[in-house]
Amino acid sequence: MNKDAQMRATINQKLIETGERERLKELLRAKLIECGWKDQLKAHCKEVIKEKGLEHVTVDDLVAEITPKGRALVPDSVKKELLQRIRTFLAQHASL
Amino acid sequence: MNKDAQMRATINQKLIETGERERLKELLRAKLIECGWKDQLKAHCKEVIKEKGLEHVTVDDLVAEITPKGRALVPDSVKKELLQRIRTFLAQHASL
Amino acid sequence: EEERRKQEREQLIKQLSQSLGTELTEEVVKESVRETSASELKCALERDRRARIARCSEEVCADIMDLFLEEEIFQSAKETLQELQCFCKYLQ
Repeated sequence: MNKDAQMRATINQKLIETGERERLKELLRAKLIECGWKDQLKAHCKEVIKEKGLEHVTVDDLVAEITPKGRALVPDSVKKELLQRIRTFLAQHASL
Repeated sequence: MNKDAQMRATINQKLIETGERERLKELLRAKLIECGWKDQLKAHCKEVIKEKGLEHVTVDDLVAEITPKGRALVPDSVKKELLQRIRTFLAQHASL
Repeated sequence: EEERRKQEREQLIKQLSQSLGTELTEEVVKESVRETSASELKCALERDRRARIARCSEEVCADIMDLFLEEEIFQSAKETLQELQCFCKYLQ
């Protein structure tokens, strides 16, 4: 395992052990609801279902259709905030 | 011990006892910083680290690589000034 | 005789000064080279560590985001589809 992979493993382990990973997911969930991402995604789902017909669409089809838009709709501010939280967490856990 | 060696030993003792040896070294260190020698050394260290790769270089490797350049880079003016200080000291201790 | 002794003494002082100068220079050069090498290597290692942490933080962040979005998108798709299917059945 190279040094980067080793460090990523250590960071992930620390995030899980301390419960920070779960807290980060909670933060993301809250932020994405707050910024309207969840509503936009739901509206997009409905459009796709309407377009393809309720009878002819599966969950997997729907996921494949909405994933690119879902990813693109995440605001940069949310991505930045997540990265900042991780950086702060790592700075507080200087043992790395 | 011949006369020269005896004289040398006495002078060394005087230099240490009076603290002049340390002062001379301090002067030399200060002059080497002032003339940019130390910065050149640092730059050369960086080059060697880059060239050999951080993973493959030790302090001993660096010392071996940069010592010859370190010696060669000492300006003549600094050497002359040091020599002058030593001569003055020796002349002042004429009883030697 | 006095002059000869004076010259001898001056010659000796000259020689001693030179050898002392060389000795002190060599000592200071060696000490400085070792000190600089150690501190430069330490700095380089620290810079490397910081860069690695920054790089890996970004990668871990992207991984967390990816996995999270995967789960959320799947949930959203499943819920919306179920909701519409229920509504349709209700209408029928």
